[in-house]
Amino acid sequence: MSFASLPPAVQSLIMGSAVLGAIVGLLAYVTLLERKFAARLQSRIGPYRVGPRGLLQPIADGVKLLLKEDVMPDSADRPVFKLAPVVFMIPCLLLFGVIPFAPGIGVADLDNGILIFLAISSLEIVGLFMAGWGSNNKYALLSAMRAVNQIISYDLPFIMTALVPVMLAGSLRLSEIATAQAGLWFIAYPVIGQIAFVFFIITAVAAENRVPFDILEAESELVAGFRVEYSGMKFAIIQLAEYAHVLGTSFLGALLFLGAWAGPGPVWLGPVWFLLKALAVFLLLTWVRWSFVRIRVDQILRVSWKLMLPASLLLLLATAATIVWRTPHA
Amino acid sequence: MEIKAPVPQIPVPFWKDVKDLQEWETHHQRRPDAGDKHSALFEQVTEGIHNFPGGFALTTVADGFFNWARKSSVWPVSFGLACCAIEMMATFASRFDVERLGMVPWASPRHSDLMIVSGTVTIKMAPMLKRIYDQMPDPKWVVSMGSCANSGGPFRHGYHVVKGVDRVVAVDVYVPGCPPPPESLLNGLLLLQDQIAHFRRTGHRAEPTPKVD
Amino acid sequence: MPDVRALDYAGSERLTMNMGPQHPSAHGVFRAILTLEGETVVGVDAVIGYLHRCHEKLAETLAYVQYPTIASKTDYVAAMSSELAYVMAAERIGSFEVPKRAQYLRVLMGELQRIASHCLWLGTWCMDMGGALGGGATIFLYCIRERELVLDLFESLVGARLLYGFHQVGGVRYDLPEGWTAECRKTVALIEQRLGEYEGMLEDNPFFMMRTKGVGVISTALAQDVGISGPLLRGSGVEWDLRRSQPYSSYEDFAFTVPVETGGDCYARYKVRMVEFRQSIRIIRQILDGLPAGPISSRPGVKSLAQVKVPKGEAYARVEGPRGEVGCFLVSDGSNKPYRMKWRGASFSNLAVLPHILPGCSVADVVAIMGSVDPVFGEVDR
Amino acid sequence: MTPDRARELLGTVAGVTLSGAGTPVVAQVEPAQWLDAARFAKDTLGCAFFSFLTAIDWKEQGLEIVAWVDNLDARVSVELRTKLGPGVTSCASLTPVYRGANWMEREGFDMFGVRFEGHPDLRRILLADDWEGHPLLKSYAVDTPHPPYR
Repeated sequence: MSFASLPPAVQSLIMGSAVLGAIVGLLAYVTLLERKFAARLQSRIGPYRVGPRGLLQPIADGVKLLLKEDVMPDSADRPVFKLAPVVFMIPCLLLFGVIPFAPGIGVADLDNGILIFLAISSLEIVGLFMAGWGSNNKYALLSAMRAVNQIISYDLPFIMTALVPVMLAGSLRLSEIATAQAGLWFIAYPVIGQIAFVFFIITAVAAENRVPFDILEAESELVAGFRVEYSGMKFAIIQLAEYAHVLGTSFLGALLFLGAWAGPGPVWLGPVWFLLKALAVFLLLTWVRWSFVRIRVDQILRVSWKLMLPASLLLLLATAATIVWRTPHA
Repeated sequence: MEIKAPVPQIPVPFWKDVKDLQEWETHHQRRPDAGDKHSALFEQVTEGIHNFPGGFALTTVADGFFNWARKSSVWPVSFGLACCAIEMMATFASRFDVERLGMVPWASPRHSDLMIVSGTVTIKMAPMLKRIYDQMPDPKWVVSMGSCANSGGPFRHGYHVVKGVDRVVAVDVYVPGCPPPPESLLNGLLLLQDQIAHFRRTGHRAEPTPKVD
Repeated sequence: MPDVRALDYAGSERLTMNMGPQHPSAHGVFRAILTLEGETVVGVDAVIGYLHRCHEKLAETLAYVQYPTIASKTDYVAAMSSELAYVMAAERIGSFEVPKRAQYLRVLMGELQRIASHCLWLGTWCMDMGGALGGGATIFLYCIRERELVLDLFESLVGARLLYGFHQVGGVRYDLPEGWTAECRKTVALIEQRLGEYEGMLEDNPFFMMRTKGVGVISTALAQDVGISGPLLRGSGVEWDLRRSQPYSSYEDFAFTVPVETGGDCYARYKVRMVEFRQSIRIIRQILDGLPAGPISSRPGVKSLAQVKVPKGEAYARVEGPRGEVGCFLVSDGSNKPYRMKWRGASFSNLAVLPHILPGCSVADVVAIMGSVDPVFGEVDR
Repeated sequence: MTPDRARELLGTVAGVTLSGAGTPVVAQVEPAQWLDAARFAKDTLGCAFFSFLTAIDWKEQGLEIVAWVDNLDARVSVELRTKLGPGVTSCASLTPVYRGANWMEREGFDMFGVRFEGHPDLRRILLADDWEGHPLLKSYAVDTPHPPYR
């Protein structure tokens, strides 16, 4: 009895569980990767005492957070406070549901995959706002206000930029966008590809609230922003969800611009190539994060509405013009 | 003839004569014996497993694993008080890099396990310090860094100085020095890790290291 | 900066937010009770005193030979200049001679200390703006790396890294060990080279410029009125450097320029301090080239508490520390202890300017301004 | 403006006695003229820079207030002093002239109990509001206990 002969629902279930397990394991080690990478940037060593070369560090962190006391502020809005990490986590993990990891491997390869991806990606704001509101803490409240501002303003350019590869490939289906890059990765597409990739990185950093756009968790101003009151496992869930969101966006970037699973070697190496490319995008985001100072909330909004949005619209127009120009007319 | 066993002569500890140490003995905070905040159900279940024939193997292994996890990721709250805070920052920085041990300084006390009291605690600051300590989730530890936090140090006789942070919160490790160099603080942190490794099943803690300064 | 009263419209809901005493950018134990309207600060109540360690009262109970080590704990980031202010005040009352070599050594240590202190300022300031989990931390760690090199020099000289007890009434306590000058030359050369890297990293970064230019402007009149000093005053367009205007400890022997910027904002303060880095290196090179031989103290080493007796009188000694005018007003009644000591911490006056400039800024600017003021709370609260 | 010129000008102000030579110019002021002397120093002598203000407890002779101001362009320092007299704890505030006197006078109130008349916000600054006594007075012992931590 082969996998293909199983009923579709069971297939999805098996595939979903496999992807979920793989992603959660990956997430833990992505945190370690970031810590090691940041340490190297800062002429440090980073974790290396816990397990061989620090490889057990994420496990130790996870187990410790699991064992910590779960503090709930007296004046918190209890149901909202409890629900927020989960609401935050679900869309972040759901992102991986629409990503095809190789031809035929993936939970759901939808016709409008990228649309779903972008829609889900914006949903994290709900959990974030719930966390900020439910904590009944002024830092968290300010952070939630900032978050709503920022995410609304950066989702638009983010979507515009993500539409460039869609136009180039002529499809909303993620697997078709990937296969459309068989000859030429979209990052190598003359001029438009590079500009779009730079825009994608900038807007991705902003949409994921990482430095220099991390005004909503700004340590030096708002202590820890919306998660200031969360401890123990809830805090771990929020951290994990943030990393999931970053990783999901990295996968999207690798898929949209870096040719997804295309690479030398046998076909079964495809997912490995995809993972490596996604990690490269992730490290690029990390590099940006650890080299810039944060900017102010009004400046962020100004950059978004006055610079990024018109520029991405122009880019979209330019892409459309190029496609029309290069398409042989009948 | 009856032979009497020699009565063992227990020497009076030398600090019984020192006024300051007597004061310390009476005033310093101790950890509550009850250990950490665990529910009664949790305590019952773990006790039950432990007392079940052969169950001790499970609890011991689990304890070992949990303690390893706790000691491998001790997150200090970034909380500087005075001169020692500068040396604490140097300890967190590139040359000494406590992140090797898995320690990441966090800004919010809710995310942290460890408070490094780095500097003089004044009477105005003591309630704030207590509050930050209370905000940290259990299990939590305190390292008293420097002479001022240990005993008041050179400012001990000042009217506004608390004679040692252990009058406010219970301390696990005392690091002597004015200020302790980063090597010294690192040693204290390693001692703390050692101590966490001996955290017992019911949540009771090992005795703190003897007071050095 | 918007007018405060213009923001004060009726019917708005205001938020009172507490920053500190435990706050990542409190630089110690500062507590600012901010009244916010949205993200804009409309009112500030600065609460200090969380580190009040009774310095002035303790000085009345400690002898002249004891107190310099405690004086180093006022401005603990620049312990050398704090000690110097105290011993200079005592020397002024007693008219004690200080040998030329000791004076040069004092200047040498003062300038090395300025480099170390400014390194820490740059690091913590960038961390305030960049976040402990972001680019700011990277600059912070780079700066601390350079600071460690200077601290190594101090450690090989005095044996301590942070609080030294290097000065004594009548001179200094330690002479340079063998090979120290060569090591010092190497260190300052390395730091000079790294300074260029920092400037490249910061000034080529548009985000840094956006955060600092035009933020927290202190006008010249306000600066003088409140009595801020050091890089803040020079950043506000006043050429006032005690090393130049009232030379002490043979500062008149050295050539250096006093940087002045007229912007008055965070960027101007940054510029002033970056030039000061280089000028300190310049002074250090001059000292190493022309260090005179001779005794390092006009008085014997410390043996008893009553050794130093200062005649009746009073004096005010001011020193240009890294944060500005560090002053010690000493009143002596002829015994081996001062009758009264007033410590004029540079940070105390510098911090007093905050309630005047913060209203109208956003919350993010508060931390940038705090960092550019560079307070040390040992000196604010004393 | 030179120190000698400043000395000459200050000599014309009522209630001012000069002592010393060179810089700083030490001016002993009558308590009633305290604010006027400061205003004169700022407006006429150009001493715009406010360095510090403090007090000295001369035990039975009472408190003495010391203020130090500078003319940064001419590099002239003026030290203003006033003896309040035994038992007097009230003095005019310099805040209308120098904004920097605000925190300095709060500290003076905190440490010596001097009531600065006309100060906009005279509260304790370093110690907590519920503190008893004024520590820098000579009658206050350095290790006076304070509950609850002592």
